[in-house]
Amino acid sequence: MTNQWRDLKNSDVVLVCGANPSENHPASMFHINKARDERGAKLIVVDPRFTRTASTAEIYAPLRSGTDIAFYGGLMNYVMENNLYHEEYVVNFTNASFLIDEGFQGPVDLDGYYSGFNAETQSYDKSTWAYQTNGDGNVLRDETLQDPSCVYQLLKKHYARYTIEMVESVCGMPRDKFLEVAQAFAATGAPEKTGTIMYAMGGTQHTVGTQNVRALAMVQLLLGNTGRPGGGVNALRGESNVQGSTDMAILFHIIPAYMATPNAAKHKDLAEYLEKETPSGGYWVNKPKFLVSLLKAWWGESATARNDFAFDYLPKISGGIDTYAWIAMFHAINEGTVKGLWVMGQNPAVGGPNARFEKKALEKLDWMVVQEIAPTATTDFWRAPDVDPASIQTEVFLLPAADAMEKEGTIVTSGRLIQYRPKVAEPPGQAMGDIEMMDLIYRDLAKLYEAEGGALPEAVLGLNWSHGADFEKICQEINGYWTEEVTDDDGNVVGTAGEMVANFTKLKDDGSTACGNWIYSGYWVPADDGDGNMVTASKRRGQKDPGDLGMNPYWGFSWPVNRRIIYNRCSADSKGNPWSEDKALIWWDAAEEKWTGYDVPDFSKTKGPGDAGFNDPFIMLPEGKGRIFGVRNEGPFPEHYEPLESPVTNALSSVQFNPVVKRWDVDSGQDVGDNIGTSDQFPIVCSTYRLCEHWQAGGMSVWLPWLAETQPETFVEMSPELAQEKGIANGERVIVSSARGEIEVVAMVTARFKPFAVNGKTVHQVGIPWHFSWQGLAKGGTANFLTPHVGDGNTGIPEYKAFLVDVRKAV
Amino acid sequence: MTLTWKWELVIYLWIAGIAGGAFFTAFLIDRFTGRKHEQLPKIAVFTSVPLVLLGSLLLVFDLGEQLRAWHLFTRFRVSSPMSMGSWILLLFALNGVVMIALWWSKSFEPSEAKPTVLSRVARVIRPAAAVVGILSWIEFALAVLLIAYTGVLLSATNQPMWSGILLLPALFVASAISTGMALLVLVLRTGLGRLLNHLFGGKGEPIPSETMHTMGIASIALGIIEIVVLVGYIVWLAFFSGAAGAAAVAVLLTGPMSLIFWGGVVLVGLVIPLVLEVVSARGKEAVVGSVLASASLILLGGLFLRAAVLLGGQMV
Amino acid sequence: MANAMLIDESRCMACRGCQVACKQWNDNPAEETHNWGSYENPPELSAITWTKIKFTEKKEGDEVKWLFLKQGCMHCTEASCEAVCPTGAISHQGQYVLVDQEWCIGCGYCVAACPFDAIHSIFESEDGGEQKATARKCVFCVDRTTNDLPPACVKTCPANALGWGDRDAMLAKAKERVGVLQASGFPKANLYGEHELGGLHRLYVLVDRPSAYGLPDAPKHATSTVGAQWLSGIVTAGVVAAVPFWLLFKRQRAKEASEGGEGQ
Amino acid sequence: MLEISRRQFLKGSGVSTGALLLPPMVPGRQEVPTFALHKKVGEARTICPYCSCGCGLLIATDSTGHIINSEGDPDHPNNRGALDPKSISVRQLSTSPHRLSKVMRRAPGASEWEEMTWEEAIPLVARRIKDTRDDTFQTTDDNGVTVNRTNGIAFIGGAANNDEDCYIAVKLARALGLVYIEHQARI
Repeated sequence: MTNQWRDLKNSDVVLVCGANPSENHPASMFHINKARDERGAKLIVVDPRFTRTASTAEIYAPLRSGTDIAFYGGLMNYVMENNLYHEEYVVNFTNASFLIDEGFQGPVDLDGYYSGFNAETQSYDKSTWAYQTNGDGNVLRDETLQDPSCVYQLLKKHYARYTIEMVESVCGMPRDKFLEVAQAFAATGAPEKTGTIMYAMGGTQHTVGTQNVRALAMVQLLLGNTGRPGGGVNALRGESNVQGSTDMAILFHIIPAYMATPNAAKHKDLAEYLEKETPSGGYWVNKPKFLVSLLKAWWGESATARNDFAFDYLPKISGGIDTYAWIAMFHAINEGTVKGLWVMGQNPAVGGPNARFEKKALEKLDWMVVQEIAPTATTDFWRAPDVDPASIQTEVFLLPAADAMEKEGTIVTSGRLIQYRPKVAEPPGQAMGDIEMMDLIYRDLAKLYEAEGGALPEAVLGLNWSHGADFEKICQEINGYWTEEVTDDDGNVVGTAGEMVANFTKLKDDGSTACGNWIYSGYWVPADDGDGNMVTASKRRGQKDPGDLGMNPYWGFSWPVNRRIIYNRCSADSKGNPWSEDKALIWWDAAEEKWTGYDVPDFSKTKGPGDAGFNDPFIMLPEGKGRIFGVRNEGPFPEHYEPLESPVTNALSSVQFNPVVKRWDVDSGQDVGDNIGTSDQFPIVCSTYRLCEHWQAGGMSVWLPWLAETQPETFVEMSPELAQEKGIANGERVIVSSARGEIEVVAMVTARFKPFAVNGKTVHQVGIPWHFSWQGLAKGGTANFLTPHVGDGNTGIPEYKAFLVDVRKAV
Repeated sequence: MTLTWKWELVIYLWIAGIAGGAFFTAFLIDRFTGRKHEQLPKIAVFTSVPLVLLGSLLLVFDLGEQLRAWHLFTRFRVSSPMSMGSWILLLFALNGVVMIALWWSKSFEPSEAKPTVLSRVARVIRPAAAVVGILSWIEFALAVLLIAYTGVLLSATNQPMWSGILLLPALFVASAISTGMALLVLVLRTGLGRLLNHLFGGKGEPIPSETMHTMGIASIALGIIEIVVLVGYIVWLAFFSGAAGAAAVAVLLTGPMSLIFWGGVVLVGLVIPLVLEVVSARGKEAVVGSVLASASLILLGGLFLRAAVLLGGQMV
Repeated sequence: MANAMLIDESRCMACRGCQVACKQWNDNPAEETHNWGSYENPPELSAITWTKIKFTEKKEGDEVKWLFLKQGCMHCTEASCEAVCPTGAISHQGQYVLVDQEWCIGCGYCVAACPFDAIHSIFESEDGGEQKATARKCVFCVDRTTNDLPPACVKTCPANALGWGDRDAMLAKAKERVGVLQASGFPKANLYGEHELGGLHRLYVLVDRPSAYGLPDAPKHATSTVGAQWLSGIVTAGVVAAVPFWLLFKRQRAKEASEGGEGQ
Repeated sequence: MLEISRRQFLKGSGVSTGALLLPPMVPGRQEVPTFALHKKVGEARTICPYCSCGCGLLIATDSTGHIINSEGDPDHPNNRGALDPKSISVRQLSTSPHRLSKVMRRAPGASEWEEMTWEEAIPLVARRIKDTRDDTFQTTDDNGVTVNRTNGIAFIGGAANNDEDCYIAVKLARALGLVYIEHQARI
């Protein structure tokens, strides 16, 4: 989320598309309802099914799964056709005025492709997707937005095809519904209005997931909604700390705080890494400080300038998502490359795509270590109902873990708000915190390497493990500290060895600072709680809310540097004044000659009107402008492609699905394999989703009687029309099948599902919650037995939200 | 759905009705025939009091807190048919016991030589036997209240099949009298009546066959009355009680209770006995087997009626 | 001053936080359920489920409406359960209708009498069977609310659909909300509970007719016709039943008399 | 064994069937007597472990540290005391009899778990990690670039873990040379 949950109350229009806040983020409705009560805000829900969120919405518009880009494209087209965009914002704060390379061509010219496509590698040469620059390297601009090469004109041309009729026929969204939505949301283009877009996995879990999000972010730039109270691009993060776990980089491609994992092809040493990864402009110019501080934190004394601060101890990757990301990783497990799997609170046998495949891959492991709080289909995969334990040679260690109440830690909300959790209850039996058990494992490993040597023992033995399982010390390391006494140019001591740094602006690239995660820097140092008490920043409980905008700056700590709304320079106009009084967040105080207001400016505090870059609010980007034209693997503007499995052909071009996605075909044609279905066999679109009453792959909910009582088992929701076609009655048991497998579930026949009229064809859609397995008090067929092994073209996120199935009555 | 009231209550309502109905019938026959059947009320009391006690036991058994049953008799709550019913039940049984005691004392012939405890008791209470006539009027009133209560209990609720339908108490009363008389017929026809008669110093003289014949005719009349009330009740439910009433009718006629209703209430409880009785009444001498069969079936039918209405009413 | 609960069903999103919060505070165990083709579960209120959301789907032309009703004891001013309770264990304590758990005998009469199916006395035992116990229902978290804490369900509502406070204030708020709804596309919006059964202490803001939600449009007091019911029973006994007896046995007596006369 | 009996189901509730029992009352009272709270509301404050709204929780525990009450923190600006059904159920999350409470190992081919102590399990785990790491460690790639990695071990982490758990996990995994590191954010 660019904004905060509480900021939803400042919104004039809340567009929920690809999310279901009433069910999956219920507390957000508290703030949305506040906006509705206090500002007369409208709630719009765009979703394939009529959800509990839709039930209270002012407008509900149905949309066929996998057609978000067609919808957003239509919305942008509507906004531009009717000149409803926020002109001052678009001209000044986005790259709409930038001129693009003359060689650039798009789907309009190339029938669905952008210039530079290489059919053999299924990838693009992106050299024409670039800004035009003059001799000095400065980007050429046309602030009148009239130049045919400028981003705005290219955008207009690109989305001119996304007419209302096209939206209606591709998305299956009735014309009047689309217009209702478009009118309501486009109204936020008025300078004094803001609208927010809330999305979640409904947006991202597609082969075009990244471009779905790009599309809605572009809408927000066009309407001038980003960086402002009540606006923003708001990803409703799926788990209590998926923001934090991502910040901490439990992902192959990054190391903590969003720095790229060293890649053998690009970064043979530290110098090359820093050269290639440090941009010429924007805040990332400080990357060397962040990386060196991270290396210092990890390898301490062993990390010196002489050994590149132990840069070589960091493993390097040789490839991208098609080599390492989730789906690829399970292929590596399946083929035996990965022999040991270490699992911390994960349940791939329920949560992974094509879960039968992933479950079967687990059988190939030599060993598996699982840190878990309750039995799951993964911990006990070797005795699932359909397998013979004797045939599985995997050795499994099950380490009982303390749950969230039973250990100390911090977690991060979707709004980047870091909050401290004390230990408030005792763990059961032998269970202990994950830190404690990993500490035990490390100590034993160190003992073994000390005694026996082995592969690169220095990386293990040299690891700075002085914190052990001491929570306080770990937090200090993440926050960052001085490794030695440092003085400034005047000889004043700015930091002493071991003292925590105040924030990341203090970090150095010479080894004098260590910091485990630069964006968290400041989270563990004492800070004012608004009442004059100095309290560890993440533990603060100050109630004051200057400006009454829900920023609550004295509550917890929001990374970076306690900033509540990022890109908040956009909350003031091109002169530095608030767009409107009631949404004044930060502004240029001419008298004081600095930025001031109710939030920490996401901007150089003293950069005033007339200074270069005064209207460059997006400080993490070298050009400082919001990217309406933004390069991704499929192209700079999102283009509609059908899901990999779709019942219809692409109405916009002859390119059926995202041309850059990798298609896996291991064991295809076999019972368990990378099978892809066709609409003649599997004519029905299916989505998986979550219920308010359960959680993710179930480990934290299916064993809880109160929750099992409310939602006891898996079901499939379908329209009465489909049920009639298939002779299915409500409450009956049915079989849902896909090319990957089939599951038996309860049929829920409901008018909340309606067949879509797509291009004159009737397309049925069904939906299945995915929490369940054979484990738990609440149980049932595992929806992910049906989902395909295919991921987004940029991130590899599986296409859980649009795939093909068939439904029949169980006998 | 969860049934709060199950078979205990079904049987309880059934036998409470029988008990009240039996005394009601016996008392009226005696009175209407100019006290020519004094043994009938005695037989009725003797059979109904144990029934009522058995019913009370079932009622207590059905309570969530059985040991607190005495709480019922610490309050007299006119608004609560169950409170009223508890009192009626208690008084009916007590009064019945007193009546039995007095009748017994009257007929007790103590051995002059050896006064026993029993004979002393008999001698002490015998003077009070004069009021037994008044007590039987009271017992009659209690019997009327008792059989009405079984219906009122259900209708003072909010279950669509029961609530506020004036014909439900009527139906239960009709059925109670019908089953009560059926029990009497059974008792009389099986010789049990004579046995009971002996207990009170009677000679075991049989009930005149004319009376038995008239009782057969009365039973036909009661059967017809019950059918009329039942039809009225169903019509009332179906057409004048909204959607919930219609749903209740569906439960009875086509739903989970349909077998009990059509098979048990209508066929077993009403149609077959009526046919048997009509056939039997045409002959000069009643066919004993046929009379016994129809009486038994009427009794069973009463049980089915309670079951259909009590259980079905909780299914709407 | 009587308090009441305000339930704005136009805001309820059926997350069922209230349903579980009630169990949590009151230490009520879960029921074993199965999916019966609905999100709704347990299917009905029970002795261990004191509040729950009832889900109703309704088609209006091309649009579908999903109506949610937070069910539970209404704490009626004219409480049927209280009236029919044979032992007086159910009583008003101010606006609260409470069951004295030490005095209740578990007869189940209140269960049948409640117009809202809000009170129950059957428990599932550990082996899956059923057992009867004292009657239980929503108590408006009386231990919380008499200690200045809101009821558990009200406190937990993330949609802000629930309120607790002075009944007059809640009524005023409800009426204002109904006005807003009527003016914004919900012509059928109405307030339920102001006058029903002498005034309920659960007040509902509904966007459709009460019966569309599964509420009785005109809830009825269980004993409102009890006098007539008694009369019906007695009259039936007296007139309908006794008349044939009188006719038949009078005739028999007369016949006997005449036959006797002839015979002598 | 895998079927859940009714008994287990109720037991999992972590509460007795004895619901709030009210003391004897005088019927028909106009004034409401004050009833004693039947349990502590709770003073311990924490954050909900389910969705990413970061709502505040109030937790009360008994003398053994087991949760007896869980409800919303009224002072928390994100939820002001409100909670959804999952958040309220953290009590059962913590006290569930189905929680894993023993260290266990499943031997290859075995059909049951065997219980063990931490002291027994950790050396075995460390041994497997070390052996696999050492066996599969790559110092350089085909081009002679130092890569110092192992493809033999994969780590998948949870998104419900604390920041510090995740940090320690990543630090340890990277130090061991792991490149297959993924978690919920990817799926």
